[in-house]
Amino acid sequence: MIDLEQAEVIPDMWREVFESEDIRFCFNCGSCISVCPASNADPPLLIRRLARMVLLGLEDELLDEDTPWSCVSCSKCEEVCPMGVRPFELGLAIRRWQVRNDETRIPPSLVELYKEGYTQPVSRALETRAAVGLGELPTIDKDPELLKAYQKMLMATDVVSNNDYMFKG
Amino acid sequence: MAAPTPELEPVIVAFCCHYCAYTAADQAGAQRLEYPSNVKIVRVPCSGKVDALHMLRAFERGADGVLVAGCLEGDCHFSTGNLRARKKVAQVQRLLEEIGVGPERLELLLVSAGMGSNFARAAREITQKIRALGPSPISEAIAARAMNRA
Amino acid sequence: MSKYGLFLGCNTPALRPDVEHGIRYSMEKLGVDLVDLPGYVCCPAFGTFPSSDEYAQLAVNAWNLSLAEEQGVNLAVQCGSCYSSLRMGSHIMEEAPKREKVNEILAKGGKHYQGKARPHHMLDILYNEVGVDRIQGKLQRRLDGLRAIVQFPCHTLYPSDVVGFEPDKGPPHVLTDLLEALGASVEHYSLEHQCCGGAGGFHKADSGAAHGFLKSKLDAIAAETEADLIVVSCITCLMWMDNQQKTLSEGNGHSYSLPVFDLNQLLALCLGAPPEHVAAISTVPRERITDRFK
Amino acid sequence: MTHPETSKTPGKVLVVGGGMGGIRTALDLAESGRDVVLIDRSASIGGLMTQLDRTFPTNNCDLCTLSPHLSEAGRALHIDLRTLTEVTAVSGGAGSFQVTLTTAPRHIDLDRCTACGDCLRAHPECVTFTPGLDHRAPTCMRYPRSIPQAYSIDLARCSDLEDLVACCPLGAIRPQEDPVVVQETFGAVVLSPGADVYDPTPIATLGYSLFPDVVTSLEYERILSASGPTGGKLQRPSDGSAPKKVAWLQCVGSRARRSEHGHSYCSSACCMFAIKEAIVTKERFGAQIETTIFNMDIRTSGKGYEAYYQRAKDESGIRFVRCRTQNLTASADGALALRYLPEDQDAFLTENFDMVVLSTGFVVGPRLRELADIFGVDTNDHGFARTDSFHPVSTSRDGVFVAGLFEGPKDIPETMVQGSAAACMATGLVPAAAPRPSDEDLPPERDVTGEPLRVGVFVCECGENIGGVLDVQSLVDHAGRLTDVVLSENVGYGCSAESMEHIRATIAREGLNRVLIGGCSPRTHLARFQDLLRRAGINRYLVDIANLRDQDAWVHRTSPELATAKGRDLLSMGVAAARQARPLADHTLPMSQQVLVVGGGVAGMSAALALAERGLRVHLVEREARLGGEALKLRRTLEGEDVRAGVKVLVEATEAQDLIQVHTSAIIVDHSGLPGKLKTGMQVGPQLFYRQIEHGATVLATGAMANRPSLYLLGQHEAVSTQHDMESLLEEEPTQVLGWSKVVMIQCVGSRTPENPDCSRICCQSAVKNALRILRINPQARIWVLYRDLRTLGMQENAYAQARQQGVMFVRYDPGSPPQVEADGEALRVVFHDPILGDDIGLRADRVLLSTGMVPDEEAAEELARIFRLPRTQEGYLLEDHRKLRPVDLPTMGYYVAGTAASPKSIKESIAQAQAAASRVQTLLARGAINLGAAVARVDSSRCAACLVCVRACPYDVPFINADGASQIDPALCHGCGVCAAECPAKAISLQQFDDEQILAKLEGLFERRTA
Ligand SMILES: Cc1cc2nc3c(=O)[nH]c(=O)nc-3n(C[C@H](O)[C@H](O)[C@H](O)COP(=O)(O)OP(=O)(O)OC[C@H]3O[C@@H](n4cnc5c(N)ncnc54)[C@H](O)[C@@H]3O)c2cc1C
Ligand SMILES: Cc1cc2nc3c(=O)[nH]c(=O)nc-3n(C[C@H](O)[C@H](O)[C@H](O)COP(=O)(O)OP(=O)(O)OC[C@H]3O[C@@H](n4cnc5c(N)ncnc54)[C@H](O)[C@@H]3O)c2cc1C
Ligand code: SF4
Ligand code: SF4
Ligand code: SF4
Ligand code: SF4
Ligand code: SF4
Ligand code: SF4
Ligand code: SF4
Ligand code: SF4
Repeated sequence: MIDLEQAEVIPDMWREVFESEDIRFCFNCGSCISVCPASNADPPLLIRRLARMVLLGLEDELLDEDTPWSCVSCSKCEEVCPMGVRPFELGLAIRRWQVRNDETRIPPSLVELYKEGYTQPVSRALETRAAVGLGELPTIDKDPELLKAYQKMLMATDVVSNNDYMFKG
Repeated sequence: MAAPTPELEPVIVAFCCHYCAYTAADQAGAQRLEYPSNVKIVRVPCSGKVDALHMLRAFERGADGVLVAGCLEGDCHFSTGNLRARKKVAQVQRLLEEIGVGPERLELLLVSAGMGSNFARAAREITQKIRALGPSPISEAIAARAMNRA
Repeated sequence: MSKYGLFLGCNTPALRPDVEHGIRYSMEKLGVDLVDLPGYVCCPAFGTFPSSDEYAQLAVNAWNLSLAEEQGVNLAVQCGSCYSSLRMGSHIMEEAPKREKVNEILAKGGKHYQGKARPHHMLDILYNEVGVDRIQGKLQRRLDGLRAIVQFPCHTLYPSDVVGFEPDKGPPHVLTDLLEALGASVEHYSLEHQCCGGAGGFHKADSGAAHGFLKSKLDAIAAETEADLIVVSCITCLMWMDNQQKTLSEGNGHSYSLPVFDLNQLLALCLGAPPEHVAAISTVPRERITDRFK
Repeated sequence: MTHPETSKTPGKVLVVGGGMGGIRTALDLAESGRDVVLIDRSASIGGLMTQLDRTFPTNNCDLCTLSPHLSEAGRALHIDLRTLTEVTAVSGGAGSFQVTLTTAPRHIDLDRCTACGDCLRAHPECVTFTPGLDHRAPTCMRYPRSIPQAYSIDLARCSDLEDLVACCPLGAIRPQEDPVVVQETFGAVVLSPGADVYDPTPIATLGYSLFPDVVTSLEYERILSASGPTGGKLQRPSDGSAPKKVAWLQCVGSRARRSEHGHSYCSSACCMFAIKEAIVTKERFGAQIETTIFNMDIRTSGKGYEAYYQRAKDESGIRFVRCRTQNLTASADGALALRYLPEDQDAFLTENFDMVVLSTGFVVGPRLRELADIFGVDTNDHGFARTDSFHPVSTSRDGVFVAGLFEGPKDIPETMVQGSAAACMATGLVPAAAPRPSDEDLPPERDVTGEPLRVGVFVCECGENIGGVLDVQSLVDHAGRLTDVVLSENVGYGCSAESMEHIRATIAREGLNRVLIGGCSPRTHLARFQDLLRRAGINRYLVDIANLRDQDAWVHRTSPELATAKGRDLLSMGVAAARQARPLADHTLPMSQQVLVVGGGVAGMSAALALAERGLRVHLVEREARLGGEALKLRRTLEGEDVRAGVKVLVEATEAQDLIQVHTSAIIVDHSGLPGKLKTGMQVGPQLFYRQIEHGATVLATGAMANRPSLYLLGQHEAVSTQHDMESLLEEEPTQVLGWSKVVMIQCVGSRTPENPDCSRICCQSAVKNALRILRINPQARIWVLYRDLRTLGMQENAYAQARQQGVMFVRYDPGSPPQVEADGEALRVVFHDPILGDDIGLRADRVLLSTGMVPDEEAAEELARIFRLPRTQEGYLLEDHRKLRPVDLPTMGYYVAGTAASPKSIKESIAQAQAAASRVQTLLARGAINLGAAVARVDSSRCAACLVCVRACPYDVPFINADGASQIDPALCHGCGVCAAECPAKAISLQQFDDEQILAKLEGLFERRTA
């Protein structure tokens, strides 16, 4: 049982998580989960359940939820949601909220993105490219000034500046 | 049995309630659904108006089959007339059994006004059945008498 | 014809450059100018900044968009996720206050985004700008006789009011129309409109389920069609549907070996490109198809 | 275009739209003596209902219920019916609107066309009103018995005009017709143009344009319908096979915030029609067909609808699944796979269905918006005409009223109520018309009683219809040889204007006194020939028709000889019966013009005012000391209207009305008299003075009671109260509310239970209303609403969304495991299960509010029903004559019901029904006398054995054994079914118009040749 008098319950948590009132329109119709590929996972990604947790303000439970991370970003839930809850974006927002409250949730790929600009070795794939008759790309590392500017920009964002130890060095 | 001359074709009287069965019969026409011409329709306000007297008189005068047709259960324009009809048909069937005409020559049909095809089908089926049974003993006797006279 | 900044993202140029080559080749043949975007970075992918900091996401989106804006062009994007990330980002930044806030961050990197440059998916450009007729007029070879099934890239379809470019409401048909224009016949099957399941964290969270999801698709294709190949228009679909057939075949008894192509690869082939340039990299062998272009 | 002509006939009402709403309005107006122009933009009237199969809640066939109405409308002298007609401009105001009406050409002359269908057979491409095969084509959405009975031509689709014109044997086709534009003056206007049905194509995920076996409800109705494209067989559109599993997806296009998914409101009727379709599917096509309805909430809030729902679930085995699934894929074997997670389960299911029905709701399309603009009436955001609780059918423009779907989503019973209410309002602006000239011009009726029989037989050829199959000449010859036939002839098209005149003249010239027409169906044509006889100077009941067309030529086309033989039989039967026909008089009774209204709540007062304002004297009887009823306890409606102010206006107006005599503190004690002259006795005031009132009509508006079951600590704990208690508290002690941090509302307390099965209809919206009011006072309050189905119908759904937007949490509970409420000091401990989280939730609430709804006032209602001899439903509400078509009329003529006495409803609905009751009363009293027709049962008291058989048999309890010891049948009460006549063992009863002599004569006629 969830005892709303005992549990960590933040009445206005939805605002912290999603900013938009859209989430409050959810009426649990189930459209979103009916089409969601990741609802096949175990445990299933159940957006309407996440929405309910957010609305009830169940902080602890929500922090522990891994399911938002199994989304394939197909956005079909957004297409079918009659209420404009924007479930996919809600899932992303939950991830961001978790990241804000729990640095272990920070995706490691952010560091790569900061350092190189890409999630794949775009600037190093010379051989593969040459094999199909392509040359080098004007990737960002080709212009160190630009890379620096890009990193400076990222440093101005919350996730990077708040966790700058991860990105420096 | 000799090949039936038109005169020996069975005659079937159908008492049809105005609101459903008669309308269904009209519907069959509007949709050009065919059924044997043996069936002759008598319009009544409600199937509950069909008296044992009417059914018996039809047989007495030479009908080989009689159909009492009303609305679907629950649809009767006069609330329960069709239920009365059902009872009366059952009574008369028992009587027909006793007098040797046979209960199967009398039938109840419940249709809604839109069911032209059901009406046509029922008309086909009863005609087929009566053909198979042959003329009713009474109509046979009448025919025989007419032959003798001729 | 207009000019686009080619936004390649990460996967295509690093892992499947043959697709990139195909795009460059066909666009030239079709008279669409493509320029590179020096200094572009990851779109960013949904699993990265969008999952950790909205303004970081928008700032990176805007970084890429501003590069195109500097050259006065819109973006041409092949990868579905890149397209969706950029498109949704630019959509959010249509709100002036948001855009201003993003620009404050962007200014730290010396950039500015006016909100003019718009991302377009390759299918959008091919269908709505170049047009089927023009493509057909340029074909040197055709796919006649080949039976294909298509994998619609979800990211280009949903949410339709933000990312969509299908010409009408109702079931999507841009990809099928384009493929049919090349001469292939498109077969339909029950799970046609279902996602491939390859993007994001699904296979990380439960690889069994993600594979099962794909398997049901492949089984349906096998049972219901006589397809010779799968045609996609997103790098994630391409890699997932291609690479995982091998995984699925292992220890399964049934072997899956349906060649997977990006539409741009087939288009380039039909416009005369050599397979070694535009259709060289795959897990499932596809000589069966490419040989006819030798 | 012809030149606009101006005809100045003030004192007419314009009714726009000939659906159920418009027909009801027009009929009521006509019956109360008003002239009506009823226009419909389509080629025939009937609206949506003509396309439906059977309609809930009675599940009966629409054709048998609708057609009498249509012919009534077509016949009524006061109704000028104009199809293919639209309003193109309006000026002026209440009392005198100048309206421009544009009639599109039908290209068929209605006076000539006999609906033979030759044109359709020759040129199907351009003749509309075709029961076509494409279930999605709008042209096939027609029913085979339309009013008017004529086809229409779409010139644009015609290839060979000349041939088309030539194919009509009557020259009825008029390709050169132009639109006709006229300007006319109307005192009042009633808009009843219905609404459009949502087109689900844009919701691509539902696969409507992808899969042929995904159909809309309307298409499914067509498939079920006997007159539909499949001829009443249940077939999948894709391959014609019979589906074994059918799924319904609810709320398609409704209850959505995003316009991509339709509109925000609830379409109100689709839960019921989906259930109906599922029931019909099982009943008609096999109980083994699996039917599943996917829904968020089942909204069955109408009278008896909850029981309908429960029966569907428990007896018909219809499955209800809570999930709005949009995952629809074609499975390999041609079925449609749906994937869903039921709300209270944790495993996804994928299930194959053979057909999927999309329950699409109602929308106001651009053409209706245009209509609203032309009339300048205010609409809400969704395009529906705006009305308010105290003026439920009045638009923002004086003199323009509204009924039916155009006022908001609703079903047929509600449409019918509004139709009558709108008629009532319009009569206030338009006095009754002078009697029609045709009523007076008739020649005196010749007394034929002593005359020797002179039967005339007229046989129609009806073009190829009869002439093409039957040997008409031989029929004419045959008839000429029958006993007492003095004239037999072929009249070509019997019902054409020329032939009618010929027949009339022939009757007069030849002194005929019985007439038999050999033609089409008496159902459609007897009335015309009866009128003809009357015009020829003899009694209208001396004519009959032998049905040579519909029941002979049309059904035996391939065996013309047998058909002709049958034709002879039919004519013999007809002549034999005609010889037995007797002149009959229509039965009439004079009527008191006073009205008794019982109950002084909003319904009773509204009815009394409407009647008094139209010049009738009313006695309003209220048992309490003051007027107002339940509404006195309410403060605001959901829409924010001030109820007290509204009730005050009503009370003051009622008390100020000279024609209303208010009797408060009055108890009704007896009731007697004949129809039209009833006497009701009551005891008034503390001294219980006895008074008796004479009245012609009676309106029962005795209301229902607020329920107060002892559940959830109600009455035992200070912090538990009803929503009803909340009304005044919220207004008077708002500071109390400031102290509440958590509030829990529990729905369906004491409603939808075995003891009180109906849904109380008002309490879901009351909860939403009160939640919003609490938040207005105390935005910090957290509110939970625990519900079974949230039933915010129509536009109320917007308030439900607003409540969620403001943070109210809605959690469903299962009646099997209801919420637990325990005292926790001054507060309460509430525990409930949340199906979404799959976990129990516990909290401490400062207040628990119970939605207790309403119950019939058992004692009062029982007593009253006994005094007035009126039936009640099992639940205890008064039972109307026909739930759908006559929802205001009680089964006994002259008694009407209004307000919550009939079933739970809102103030707005109560007032609408009150105005409707007033309209029905007017139609009754306008006649001055009750005309009971001629088909009534008569007892020959000399033969009656007082056996009581008829007393028991009559479905309407009419016969009784009188002081002379014989059965007596009051012609005023008899419905003319003839059941008593059939049952009477002494054969003492005969049903006029269908007496035994006539029926038996038909048998004699049929067997004459064989027995001779
Ligand atoms: C699939 C389906 C099933 C249903 N089943 C049931 C059921 O079982 N039971 C039940 O109670 N209800 C049912 N309903 C609801 C029912 O059909 C409506 O409540 C009812 O028909 C409303 O009647 P109406 O007169 O308001 O509108 P309509 O029936 O729509 O009639 C409106 C008429 O106005 C005419 N018109 C429109 N615009 C103009 C104009 N500008 N000028 C002139 N004429 C115009 C139209 O041609 C039409 O004839 C069902 C509805 C649907 C869609
Ligand atoms: C708990 C509750 C909440 C509601 N909330 C809303 C709401 O938010 N919005 C809304 O629109 N509607 C609401 N309603 C409904 C609204 O109150 C009713 O629709 C309306 O009051 C009904 O009016 P009426 O005239 O039919 O009946 P009533 O108001 O019940 O009046 C009937 C009258 O008849 C009298 N009477 C009864 N028997 C006799 C007799 N034998 N002789 C003489 N007089 C008799 C009674 O004393 C009473 O005065 C609510 C109702 C309840 C019970
Ligand atoms: S976007 Fe994510 S949550 Fe939405 S349907 Fe796709 S996988 Fe599921
Ligand atoms: S589709 Fe939208 S409204 Fe429905 S459950 Fe999902 S988020 Fe909620
Ligand atoms: S309702 Fe009664 S009257 Fe109607 S059709 Fe039926 S049996 Fe007859
Ligand atoms: S009478 Fe003429 S117009 Fe009328 S249906 Fe027959 S052919 Fe058509
Ligand atoms: S809830 Fe409303 S909109 Fe949805 S199906 Fe039921 S009646 Fe229609
Ligand atoms: S709370 Fe009232 S209105 Fe809502 S479902 Fe229950 S009984 Fe019906
Ligand atoms: S005819 Fe019918 S209604 Fe009239 S008294 Fe007889 S049984 Fe009753
Ligand atoms: S059934 Fe006949 S005999 Fe019996 S009481 Fe009635 S009228 Fe008299």
